[in-house]
Order: sequence, then C-alpha cells, then structure tokens
Amino acid sequence: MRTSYSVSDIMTCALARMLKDGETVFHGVSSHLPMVAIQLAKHMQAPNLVHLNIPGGVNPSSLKKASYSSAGADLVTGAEAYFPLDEVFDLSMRGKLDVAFLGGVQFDVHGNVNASVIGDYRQPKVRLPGGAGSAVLIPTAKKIILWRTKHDKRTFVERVDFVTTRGNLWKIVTPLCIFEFRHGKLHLDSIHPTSSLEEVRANTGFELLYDEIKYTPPPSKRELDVLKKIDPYEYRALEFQLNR
Amino acid sequence: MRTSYSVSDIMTCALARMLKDGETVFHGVSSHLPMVAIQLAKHMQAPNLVHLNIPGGVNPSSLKKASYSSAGADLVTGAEAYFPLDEVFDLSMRGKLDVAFLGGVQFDVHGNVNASVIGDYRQPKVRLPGGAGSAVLIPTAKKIILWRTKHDKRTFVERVDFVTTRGNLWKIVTPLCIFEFRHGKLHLDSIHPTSSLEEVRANTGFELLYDEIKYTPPPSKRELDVLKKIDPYEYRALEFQLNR
Amino acid sequence: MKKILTLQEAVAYVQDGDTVALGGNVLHRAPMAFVREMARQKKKELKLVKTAGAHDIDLLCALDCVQSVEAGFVSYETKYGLAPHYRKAVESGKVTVNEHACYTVICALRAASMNVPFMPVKGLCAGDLLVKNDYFVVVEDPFGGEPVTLVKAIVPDVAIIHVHECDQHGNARIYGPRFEDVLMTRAAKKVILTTEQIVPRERMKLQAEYIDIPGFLVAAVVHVPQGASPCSCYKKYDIDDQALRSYLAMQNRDEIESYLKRYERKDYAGERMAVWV
Amino acid sequence: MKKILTLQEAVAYVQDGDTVALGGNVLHRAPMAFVREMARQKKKELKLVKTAGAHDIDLLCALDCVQSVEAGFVSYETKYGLAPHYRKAVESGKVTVNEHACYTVICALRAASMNVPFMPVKGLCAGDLLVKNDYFVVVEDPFGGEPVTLVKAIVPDVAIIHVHECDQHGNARIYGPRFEDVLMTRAAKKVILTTEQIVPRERMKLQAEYIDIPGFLVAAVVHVPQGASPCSCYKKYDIDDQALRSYLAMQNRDEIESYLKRYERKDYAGERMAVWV
Repeated sequence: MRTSYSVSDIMTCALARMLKDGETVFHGVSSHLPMVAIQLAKHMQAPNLVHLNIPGGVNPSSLKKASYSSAGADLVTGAEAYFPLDEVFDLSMRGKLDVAFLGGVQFDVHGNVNASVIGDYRQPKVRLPGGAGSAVLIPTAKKIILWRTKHDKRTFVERVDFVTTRGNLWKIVTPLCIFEFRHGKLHLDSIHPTSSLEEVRANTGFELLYDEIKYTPPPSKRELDVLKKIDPYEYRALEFQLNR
Repeated sequence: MRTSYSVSDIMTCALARMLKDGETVFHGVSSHLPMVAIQLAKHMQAPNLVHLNIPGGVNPSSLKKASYSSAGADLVTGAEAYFPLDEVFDLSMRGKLDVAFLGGVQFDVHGNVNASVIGDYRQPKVRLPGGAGSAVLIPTAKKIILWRTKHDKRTFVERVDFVTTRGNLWKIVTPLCIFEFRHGKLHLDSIHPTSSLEEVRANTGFELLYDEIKYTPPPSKRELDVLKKIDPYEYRALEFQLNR
Repeated sequence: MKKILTLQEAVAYVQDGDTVALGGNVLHRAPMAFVREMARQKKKELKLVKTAGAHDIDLLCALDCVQSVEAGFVSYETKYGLAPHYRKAVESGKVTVNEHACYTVICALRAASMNVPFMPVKGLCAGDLLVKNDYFVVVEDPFGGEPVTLVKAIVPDVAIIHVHECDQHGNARIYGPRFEDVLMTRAAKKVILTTEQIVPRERMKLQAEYIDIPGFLVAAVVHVPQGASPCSCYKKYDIDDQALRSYLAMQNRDEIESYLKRYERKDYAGERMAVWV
Repeated sequence: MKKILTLQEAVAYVQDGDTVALGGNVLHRAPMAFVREMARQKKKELKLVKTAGAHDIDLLCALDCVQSVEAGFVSYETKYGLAPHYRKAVESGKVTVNEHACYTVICALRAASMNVPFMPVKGLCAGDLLVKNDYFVVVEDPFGGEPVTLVKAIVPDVAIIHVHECDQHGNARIYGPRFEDVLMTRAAKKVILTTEQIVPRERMKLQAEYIDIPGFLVAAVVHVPQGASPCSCYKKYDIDDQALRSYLAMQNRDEIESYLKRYERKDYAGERMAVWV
C-alpha cells in the first residue's frame, strides 16, 4: 500500500534522519520545519537528542501550541531545563553544539549563504531579514543543516550577492532534493521521489555535481504516524502556505 | 550622662556616617564591621541605601545569623532581590557603585594598598590573603572606604611592599583615627576620642599630615541603641577578638 | 524617588537620537505600548537595538522614528511574513541597518554591561559582515593564539523592558523566556519598565531570589496591562492575530496612525488604575 | 550514559596536573567531600581556580596536591583567621599563587565560556598585579579609546560543584547564593556535581525554569549528603565549627590524614543509599 505524503513531510523526514542519538541540536525563529523534525527524530532513532531553541526550553515536551512561532514560550512549558539563546551561542562557540538548523535566502555552489541583502549592502535592492545567528553558528556548530522551502534559480546561484556567512555546512534540504557540501562544493546528494533530476537541474542556478543519482527514501508509515501525532496541525507546512 | 562604647563601636559609627542616603554600597568577605555599619546607616541617615554583598542579597533584612561570615547565605534570606558578586563588579565597572568597603594589610601615605605579600611577589616572606575584589573596585567605585583593626607602624608605612591596587581611596578608618586621602596623600582627618595625636603618631610609619586636629564625634546614644538592636552579638568586634 | 510614571511621562524620557534597546524577541513580549507611545510622540532618529525584532521595529520604521537598526534579524515569523515597513525604509535609504549575528548584539551588550569598549567573539570569522561593518575588527591575540574578532560595545541610552510584575521600586520579574532583557538592563544607561502588574514589595520579596531586575537599576515603572499586545506575553496572553493582520494589510501612514489611535485607551488605562503599594 | 558515579570513580576522572575550578565561596558550599577524596587519591600538581577559597584550597595545599592557585582571596573569614597550610606552601615555594582580583577570575572564566582567548577588564588599571603577572596585558583599543587591560582565559579541565539537588541526568539546582558556580559549569571542559540529594527527573521538571545547570552539560553526578561539610550549605546545614577548629589546630600531615580518614564513612555514605530515579 502506498501512503500519500506531502513535500513538507519528506523534507521533515529528511531533516530528522540526519540527527544521531545524543546530539545537541538547535533551531531558531521561523523554523517550524526543523522544530518538528527534531521532535520526529526524538520519537524515532534519537530519543536522547538535546533540543535547544531561542526561548530556552531544553527538550520541550510538546509543540502543539507553537502555531505562529518557533521562538514562543510554548517551547519552555514542559521543558526539562532553561538554557536560553545567549547560552546556546556560547555553547556553540565552545564547540559543543552538534547540529544547528539554519535558513538563508540565497545559496551558492561554494557553500556561501546569503540572508542579508540582494544588491548592495548599504543600498540594498531587497533587504532580507538577516542571518540571525547564522554568521556565528555556521562557522562553529559541528554540522550545519540548512533548509529552504523554495528551490529556484534565484535561490541556488553560482555566486551569492552577499556572503552573510559560510562554514561547517553539511546538508541543504529543499522541496526538490538534498545537497551535501563536500570538497568545497555543493553536491546533489539525493532527489526526492516527488521530483526528478530534470526538475532539480531546471531550477538550480549552477551546474549540478553528483557521483550517482540517488533518491531520498519516502517517509515511512511509522514516520508519518509520528508526524500526525506530534504535529497534528501541520506546522511543518506553514512555510509553504506563505511562500513569498 | 556618658555612655560607654568600645573601639569597634566608634569605628562602626565612623564608617556608617560616611554613607549618604540612596547610595549603592558593597562589602566583601571578612567584613563584619562595614556590614554592621551599613545596617546602622540604614537605621540612621540613610534608609534608602542599597546594600550589596557577595552572596547577592540586596538589602538583607537582618544580620543576626552572620556570626562567622559576611558572605554567608544569611545575607540572602529576607533580602529584596538577588544581585550576586559578578554583577556587583560589573556595576562598579559601569561607574554605578557609589561606595565600596575594602580591607588591606598595609597602606602607605601615597594611597597604595597592599593585600598580597610581604616581601617578593613570587617568593613572599608572608603570603597575605589577597586583595579579593580590591584591585578592580578601588579604581572604579566612586568612593573607597578602607578599614583596618590594627594601627601600627607595619600597617601604615611610607611605601607598601607591593601595590595590590590604588585608586578612588577616600577614607581609612582605624582603631585610632580616620585618614582622608586628598591631593595624593593620606591626611589625618580626625582622631578618635579614645586615642590621641601622640598615639596615632607613635603608631604610624609616615609623617602625619593635617591641617587641624579634629576628634571623631563619639557614638551617640541613638547610634549605640541601634547597634544593640541590629548587632546584638557584636559581630562588629569579631576582628578584634582574633587579632593576628 | 517616585518611579511610577504615566506612559507619556516615561516616554518623554527618551530623547530624539537615543540608542534604544527593546526587550522581547520577534512576536514575544516586545514593549509595544511604549513603542506606540514613542511613535505618538514622534520620536526621531532612534537607534534601535535588538537581537531579533518584528512588529516593534516595523512600526517605528513606518512612522519615521528610526535612524538605524542594530539587529541580527528583523521579520515577522513564518505565518506573517516579512516586516514591510522596515524593508521599505531600508531600501529607500531612510534607515541604516547595521547587521549583526544575534550573538554579536549579545556580545556588544555584554561589553556595555562590563563597561569595556569591545568584546571578543569566537564565531564571526568569515563573510562580508566582517568586511562591510566597522564595528567588527580582527586583531592579533596578544597571548599568542589565532586572530580574534572584536565587536564594538553597544551602550543603549535606555532599555525598555516589558515585565510580568514589579513593585513600586522596580524590583521586577519576568516569567518564561527572558530573551536578552536582563542583559539589556545591565547594559543600558537607563532602564524603563512597563509592567502587567504592580504588586506590593512584600510580595516581590517572597521570591526575591528570582527577581530578574533589581529595583535599584530601574529609573521608571509604567503600569500597562496588555503592554506587549499584539505580541504575546507568556502565560498572560497570546498574540493578537487580528490586530497583526490588520496592521500588515495597511499601506499608508494615515492607516497606521489610526491603528495607533485605536490603542490609546488601552495603553493609557493602566495609569488610571489603583496601584497597591 | 550512566552519570551517577561513586565518589571514588568521579574523583578518578581528575588527572594530575588538571586545572580544577572549585565551586562555592570561602566557607560556603565548597565541594569538600570531593576535595577530601582528591586528597585521599593523592592528586598531584592541581591548578586550582576560585574567586575566594578557604578550607578547600588549604586542605589540598596541606597534602601537597597543588601546583598553583588562581584566586583573588584565600583565607578563612575573620573568626577562623588565615589559611595556614596555604600560606606555608606558598611561602616555602611549593605552590605558585597567581593573584587575581576576584573579578579577573570571573572575566577569565567568562572568556572560557565564550571560547575566546581573553576578556577585556575595565577596573584593573593600576598596581603591581598588572606588572607582575603575564596573564594580564594592556593593549590599545582598536576602536580608538583608552588602553584596555585584557585577562587571559582560564579554561578549567573540570569544575566541581556541590548542589542541593539534581536528577540522574544532572539537571541541578542550587538554592541561595550561586557564587561563580554556574559560570564555572559553562567555562569548564567537564562538569562534575556532588549533590545533597538525587531527585526524580519529573520533580526537577516542576521548576525547570530555575534549573541552574542543565544535565547535558554534566559528565558525572555523585550523591554525597553533607558533601560541603564542614563548610555550610544554604538551608541544609551550617558550618561545622568544631571540625574547622580541630583542623586549624593541626600541625602535621599525620593529623590531617587522620582528619581525612574520619570523614571517609560520611563521604562514602551517599553511594550506598537508594536513589529514586
């Protein structure tokens, strides 16, 4: 029997599977997808993850009220300790943050991330929200996982307009595929079964690098069941509902 | 009617009278005399003092259990807020600490304080306890009040063995007198009525500077009554009981 | 020593051109009533400081109160999209953005709280932020290690923090996430609190150990129930979805001024209430 | 991932030559049981770090466990006088003192917690400490202000903190004064807790907001009721005046070793108790 799933499901599962048990993992604001992914991983292969976030709740017990924010107080209610943002940063500086989930608006084949501006920094054509913690976390957290719910030629470019940061980039998850950063370049790691090599190529602004064509395994029945339980209101799909 | 009082009473009163209402005042460890003096001032001219200390109790309500420590948890019980040592230091660095009461073992006419060593720093003849916070507080708190329960030629010297610190020294209170630091030198400010110019001179290792001979006003009846109430076990006299 | 002021009085403390640190984070516990009153009093050329701002910064940009923004992130979260007036003001050149990593704002405030001119920062070692901004420099480590990035101190003239409760002296408590608020009260020259509730001193003393802001650091206290609305306030109220949506649909200044007007009664209600001290 | 260890096991984590940060302050909540066990296991050449130490540092100096002490103050308080064995060890040249202002220890630990090589310090601008110690340097301010003193980071290999209660994962709470203990847990490479009580995780979660040390920072937990004695532990017990006096009257090593011996039963008692997890 085939189970139906959405792009946000496969993205969430892809993010979740990248986490190993016992790791210390952080996400910031506007980060519903990784927030749900962390909880999914805790219910699957990684029950002893340490989930850190901006309001400071260590291992929040539920996300069900986090409708409009991944920095809300809900993450503190039912948490097991309080460890706020400034401390998370210090932790990463000390080399003790295993994984940080971060966003960005523009990415290039060289692993540079732009979350700042399109155009000139002082006279921008478009002022983006800013990199938030990225500029210090991407160079210091051990593994950086980026995600973006848009995959087009303006997002994946040969050279970003502005290098907000670069560093320990490991994976980028998009609606179409997963990139892995190695030997100084983004490589196509796997294509989601909902997409195709042609679609990825047509929507990527740099030449695709890959050794072999692999496909992201679809969400398992168990993963989808857990998602239904931990994220019944599908916050993981919020970003798709408001694609700007 | 003459009231009887001890040297620790007059020292405590002298310290207390130096405080103005509304000031922010700190004392450290081994500081029973200033600790009692602050409470005395709060009951006299300065009800709105802000009393800060090492354990972090802002305006502790009672000192009655602080028998063996002026850094004990008693200072937290009944306090109005928690503002610990590291924060007190930061406050002083910001120029917002009005008064710090500090100790020292050796003082010279130039306003230098030694709390570190007698002899060579690396191979000391006598290793003293160390200046604790003095080396950063004496230069930054607005007014420094020192006290010492010993007054002899080894304590008040022409040149200290080691300059632990110097800075915003204002007054030094001893069992015999009060010095004031002005124009770069210690000046005899007032002699306690329990002592005399001769006694001060005989016990001071530098030439006394003074404009006129003044005497410290003796403790008033009201001061002594308050002392009895706030410090019934005479912690203010502890240092005299163990004069090393 | 009377610290309890009306909202208008307290906002009058803020000078045009001041560096203003705003408490809260994105849509949570931002001092919105105070922000609205700054807009009503037409403050000019404010230099805003916050790790991650949203409605507060956007509203002040919409009404031309802002000269510059020091922040790591300015946007509503996912559901509400970007900060339109902030973007417009920056793109038109009216407002200067000094982009930070959120952590470098924290470090710059730590430097202020210690009264030192800069703070070393481990993580900021690559990229254009380092190149384009003169508040970052890379120096040699005098102790012989790797080069070190320094961020220049940010000393707010005033920090505006919305708290759950405080007494008349300003001894204050925040429940739930404190974000950078406590740090801001140590970094700023002056601290102004808006509060959901003014409670008797004796009640604050019952849990003195958990007071976040001791009163002696506080210059003024303003009683403003719902003072963070339409942002959320932990365990008190959630965001006001309708107000946010109506604001975000507004295109011109008149609309936004009438939006401000609509809050007036609510913003000034607290000062008319009896305060038990 | 079993974190609950016996005292002997936990102390075996400490290596000769380690930089060891000791929690507490003067006679309050020093991790004395752990200190005694370090002495019993004859640790050598420890580099001790504390703002203001007393019985802990003195005892380790008495039994030749110490190479150096980084502190602002080492002495018993008023009533009990100076730290005799520390003094003797320093004056005889066996132990090196790196004298700090207490604040420069704090700043050096802050640097470690941020993983930067130094921390600027405002106050230390005069005197011989600046001249004699190579962990202080004065540099120019690259932003154009006055010269700035920097203190070199102190990175403890291990921080030993005695807490009131924690769960089996190390989520810990300290009541009353926390001194530099929380900072030490952020600065050190490894954190070991001794605790008055091990309580169920669900109970710790009831006041999760007030947990001082989250478990994921903690490497080991040792159950040692009375683990700070003869120092005090807020709301649990006062100092043991008799024990301190008897110790301070001791002149030779044999006496001090028998003093250690006398504590053995008490120090090891916790590990035999049932722990509810």
